Amino acid sequence: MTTLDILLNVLVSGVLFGSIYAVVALGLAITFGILHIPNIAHPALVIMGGYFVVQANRLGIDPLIAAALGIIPFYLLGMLLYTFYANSFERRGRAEVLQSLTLFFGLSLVIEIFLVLLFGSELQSVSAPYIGTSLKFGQIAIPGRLLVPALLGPVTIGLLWLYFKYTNSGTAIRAVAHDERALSIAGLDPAAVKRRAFGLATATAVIGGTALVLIGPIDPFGGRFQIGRVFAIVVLAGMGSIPGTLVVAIMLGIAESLVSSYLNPAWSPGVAFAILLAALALRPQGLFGAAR
Amino acid sequence: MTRDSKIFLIAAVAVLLAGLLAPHVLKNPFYFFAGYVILQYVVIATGWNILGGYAGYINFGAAGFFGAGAYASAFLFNTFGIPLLGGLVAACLIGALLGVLMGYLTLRIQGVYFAIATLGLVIILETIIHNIPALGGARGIVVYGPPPPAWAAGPSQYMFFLMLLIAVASVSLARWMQISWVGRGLRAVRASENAAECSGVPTLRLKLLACAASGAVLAAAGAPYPFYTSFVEPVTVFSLLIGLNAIAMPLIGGTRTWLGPVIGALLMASTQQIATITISSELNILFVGIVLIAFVALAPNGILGLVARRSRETPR
Amino acid sequence: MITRRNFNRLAAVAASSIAMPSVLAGRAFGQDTPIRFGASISLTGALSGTKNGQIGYELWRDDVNASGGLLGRQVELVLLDDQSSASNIPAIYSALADVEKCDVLFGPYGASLTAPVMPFIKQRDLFMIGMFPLAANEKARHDKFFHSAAWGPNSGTDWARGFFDLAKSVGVKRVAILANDLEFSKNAAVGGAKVAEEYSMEIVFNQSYPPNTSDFSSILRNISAANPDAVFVGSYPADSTAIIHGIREIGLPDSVQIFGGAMIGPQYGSLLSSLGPELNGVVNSHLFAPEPTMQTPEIKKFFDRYVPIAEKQGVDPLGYYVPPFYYVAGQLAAAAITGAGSLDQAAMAAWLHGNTVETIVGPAAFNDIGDWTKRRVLMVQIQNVKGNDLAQFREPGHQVILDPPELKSGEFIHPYNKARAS
Amino acid sequence: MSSPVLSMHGVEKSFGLFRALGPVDLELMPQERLGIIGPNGAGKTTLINCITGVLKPDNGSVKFEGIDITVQPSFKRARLGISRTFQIPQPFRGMSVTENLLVPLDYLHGTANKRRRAAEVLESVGLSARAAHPSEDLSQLELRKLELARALVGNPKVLIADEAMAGLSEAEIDEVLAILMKLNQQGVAVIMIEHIMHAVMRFSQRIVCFEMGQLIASGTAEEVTRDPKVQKVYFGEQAHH
Repeated sequence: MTTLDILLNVLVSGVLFGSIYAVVALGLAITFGILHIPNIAHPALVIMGGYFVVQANRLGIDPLIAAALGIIPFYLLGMLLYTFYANSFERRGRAEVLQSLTLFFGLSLVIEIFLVLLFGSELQSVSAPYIGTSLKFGQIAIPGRLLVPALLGPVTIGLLWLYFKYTNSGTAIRAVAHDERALSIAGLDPAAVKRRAFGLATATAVIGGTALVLIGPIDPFGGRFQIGRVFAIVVLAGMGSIPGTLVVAIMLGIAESLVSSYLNPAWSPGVAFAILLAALALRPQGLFGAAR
Repeated sequence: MTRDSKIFLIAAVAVLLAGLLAPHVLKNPFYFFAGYVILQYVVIATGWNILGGYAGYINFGAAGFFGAGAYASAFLFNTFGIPLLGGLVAACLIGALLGVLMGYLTLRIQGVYFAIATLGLVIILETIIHNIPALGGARGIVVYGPPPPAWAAGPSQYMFFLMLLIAVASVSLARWMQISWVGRGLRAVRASENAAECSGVPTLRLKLLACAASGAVLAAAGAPYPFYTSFVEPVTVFSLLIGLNAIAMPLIGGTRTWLGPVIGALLMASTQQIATITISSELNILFVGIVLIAFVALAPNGILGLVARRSRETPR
Repeated sequence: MITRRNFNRLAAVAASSIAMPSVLAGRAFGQDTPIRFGASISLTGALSGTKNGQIGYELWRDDVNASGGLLGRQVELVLLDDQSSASNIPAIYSALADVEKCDVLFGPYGASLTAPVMPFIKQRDLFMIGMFPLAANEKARHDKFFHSAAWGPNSGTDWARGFFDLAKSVGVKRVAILANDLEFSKNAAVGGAKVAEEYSMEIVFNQSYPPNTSDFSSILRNISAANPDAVFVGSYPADSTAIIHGIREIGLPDSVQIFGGAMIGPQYGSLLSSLGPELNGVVNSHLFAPEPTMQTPEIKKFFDRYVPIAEKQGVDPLGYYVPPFYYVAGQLAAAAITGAGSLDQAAMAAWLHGNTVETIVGPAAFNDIGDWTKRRVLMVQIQNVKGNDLAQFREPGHQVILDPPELKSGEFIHPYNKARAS
Repeated sequence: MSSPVLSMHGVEKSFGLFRALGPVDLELMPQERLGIIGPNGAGKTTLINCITGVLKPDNGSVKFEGIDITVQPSFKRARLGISRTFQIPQPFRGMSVTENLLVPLDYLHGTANKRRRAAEVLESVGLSARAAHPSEDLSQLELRKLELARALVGNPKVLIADEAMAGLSEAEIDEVLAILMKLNQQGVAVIMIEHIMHAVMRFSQRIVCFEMGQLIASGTAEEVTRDPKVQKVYFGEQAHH
């Protein structure tokens, strides 16, 4: 294998992982980026989605079909979570960001333990025909267990983008971020719109979970390692930009892949946060622009 | 000095005296092992609350500061033979520096970014430790501290008293910050940053001061840890449970005053010390998580808030 | 059995024990009360995969009690959960010694958890059987500490020496070392590098990776690019699986003669059966394998009783790695007590230093810091696995012992790619 | 002829492509009572944000007693003697009325007896009875008074009252005006930004009118009222309604 081959492989795996990060970060791009709800429980919800797929897979259902089946229940779960959140905070007046952070922090722990109690803390994996195979293009090998979840990223993001752009309810969600009053004047209930958006965000968790469980086995605590990454992506993507999420995620994937290959894999967990901190320190105005 | 301050001073001295006398009354060393952990959490909760409670900035990375303190004292002792006291000072400095750094990078923007950045602090520090062989990497460092001084009844009693000193010092600092211009300024910033700034409060500097004090106290809680366990490794000192407890204890006790975190820590840490030998770590975390959610959603001002409300509602 | 004590009980005991630390004072207790053995086990947390050791303790206790106890007294276990966290260890061992008033202590699992207990037993001059820590006593040099696991002397560097002996025998010159950034695998990697240097092998790749790594394709490509003759891996179950998956997808060069070393996972039934034939060719460390050179009636009897309990509890159905040595720990302590004729910790230690104990895994004798005088870490090559049936791993011929030579039960197949295909 | 206490020269501020203010030249003499009027979005709030340091102007300079303070942070300007109230009252919630006043006393130049000074100021605005109450319990008028008290407790040289009378009844407006007038007699220059025309006309010695970020008229109440430009944007607008 030549140096160039290795570089190409590094780039390809960066793109693959980036697409996967994008689908994991997508829900947060909606809750945090659009609704300004710092849902740090999203990665835990993603893992929960992964467990849903594992259980369905045990019954012989293909992970991708299981993901499709999970969308409705997770959508409903998200609406329920939003209702709880809104009842706890927004009704008391302005929702304090810091309190909701704490709430979601507690929620993520409860989800993790809930999974431990139900399924144990052992690793869980799925089986599917495309796991274990790989496509070869010359010296570049793309394993199926990475390719399939990596395709989920652009597909989901594309669908969501169309939804936000071309449907009334999608437009309403984007509008709620900017001007709640205008929405009520238009005869829409902002709370209902937000609830739907939160449901949608949570529904993407099951797709993110599918992506993760296809790459490799998951355990209940796997979400913790994603928190830094997903926030870095959402913030860097410019708060709520759906296509931006994909672009930034792929850039991050490549950065991690480069560090892991050419520096030392042991440094890679710090990459996302280092980039995030650097961005916060150097370009705060760019991030501030989209805040309320 | 106000009457309250006099009472506080007398109480602090009484607590320290009781700590000195305790080994002569309680002969069973177990109490001192368990007591050390409880006091360690009093310090952690107090340190967290300086920033989280007074200024309203949530720090998810308490374990990062704790771990930094633990590693600082372990490294200084093993490499240069610097005793724990020196390690404690160094830990405070490092904690303060880390706090200022985190604050400086994020506080100019919005509170939520500070919180997110602190989530990453632990991961970054852990990654750094893993990659520095002098700090033992993932294998950890064994620390054989000196034998306790002659006046102490034993190592556990000595470590307990040391942690008691740190706790009293931390709580005194937190109390002073709360009742002085610092606390008033921080509460003003929390209520309205603009109005505070226009009242002459140097908001950024004040927040950085709170970051530094909070970081120093959190790191101080970690400094004696290597001497307590004789061993430091990344997994335990950067444990999620530390970060979780640091938030949960003040929120449960009440974040507005210095007393809240103390009450929260005493309650929760004692429960957990008993639970250590009765329930599993998963149930332990579940318990803390649910209590946390319940308090945030239903009683945002903690136990002290509940007590205050009740006393206000009952006719005098 | 007193695993999870309830609060009331503990509080009552605690309240009544404001007196002396009982390991010192408790000897005065009457001859009719049971002898209490205290241990911390990792029922929960990262190390909870070792909780099946508890079955080893319990089978030993039942056997001792069935044969009349020790010194005419029955035997009782006090087990507390350390949640796999080193920070709990000091309080737990104080609870065992001072609240539960245990007469004999067993160590917690592994080096991270054992390190915090060493100053404690040294300061109180207590006897302890350690459970699986590598090189735990080399700094403290406590004369009353003994290992139940057969790591042998200088275990920090030497325990995986067998891997490099095999590598040397097939002319390996270039070694790649890969380790998870966790305590055990990092130790293994550092020790491995020392031995490789001693054997004048060139280390062409030496990296560690973060614990939650799930994709090894780029790492394996870099290893391949370094063109090694041997790949020494220190990994934990999740990453062991991911590495094996990665090799299936990416492959390793034909130059690699030997692959494996210190992978945790292929000792356990769940991983053996889930990976099945993909494990063929891996040479990995182990402590027991059901090969003719190791099978004895005693160990067979142990596993005959272990398996049904394990299946009922949902823990490792094979149990080759951890549980027998928990039984051994009990046997060592029992021999020391019987030999000393009392619970005097110094006399027990002295007896164990001077005598060889017949255990279910064979004879055990100790050096001055409690290491087994002879290293008996196995290097086992997984061979001829077909399908994912767990039962085949109970049969000989699938986990072939290559090292040490006196236990050798089959031939070393190399290079690795050839062994994989077999 | 005394020199101005506050002077702005060529001050401009834009948000993106939208120019919110300027360029503006404006001076305030010591002990002057200046009224600023203009429709919503005329740049009044941007102007005072540039004076108090909440915003930094893109161009131009702001001087206080001859010292350039254009890039000084707010708290330093407050320490020099520029003080303000907020359009929407921003009490320090969670603190008592007295404590609200202790904040500026803590951070501005050292005051010997803070609590006595706070009590004096509360007395002067008529909030003594509420001194120990939590600030969130106050009525709208009391909140306005607290804002004023907090702004003047540190003995400012310039007080900016940003719609300090919005939402108050006629009697209450008179009360606030009396406080401001008393303060002015003690030597404080007051800038009043107000939509309540009769109040601002009665109070101010000089009035400036803003429109689209530009200063379009300046003079006495009478002069400004008669100014055709002002009539067009202001009273003309009213005539349509």
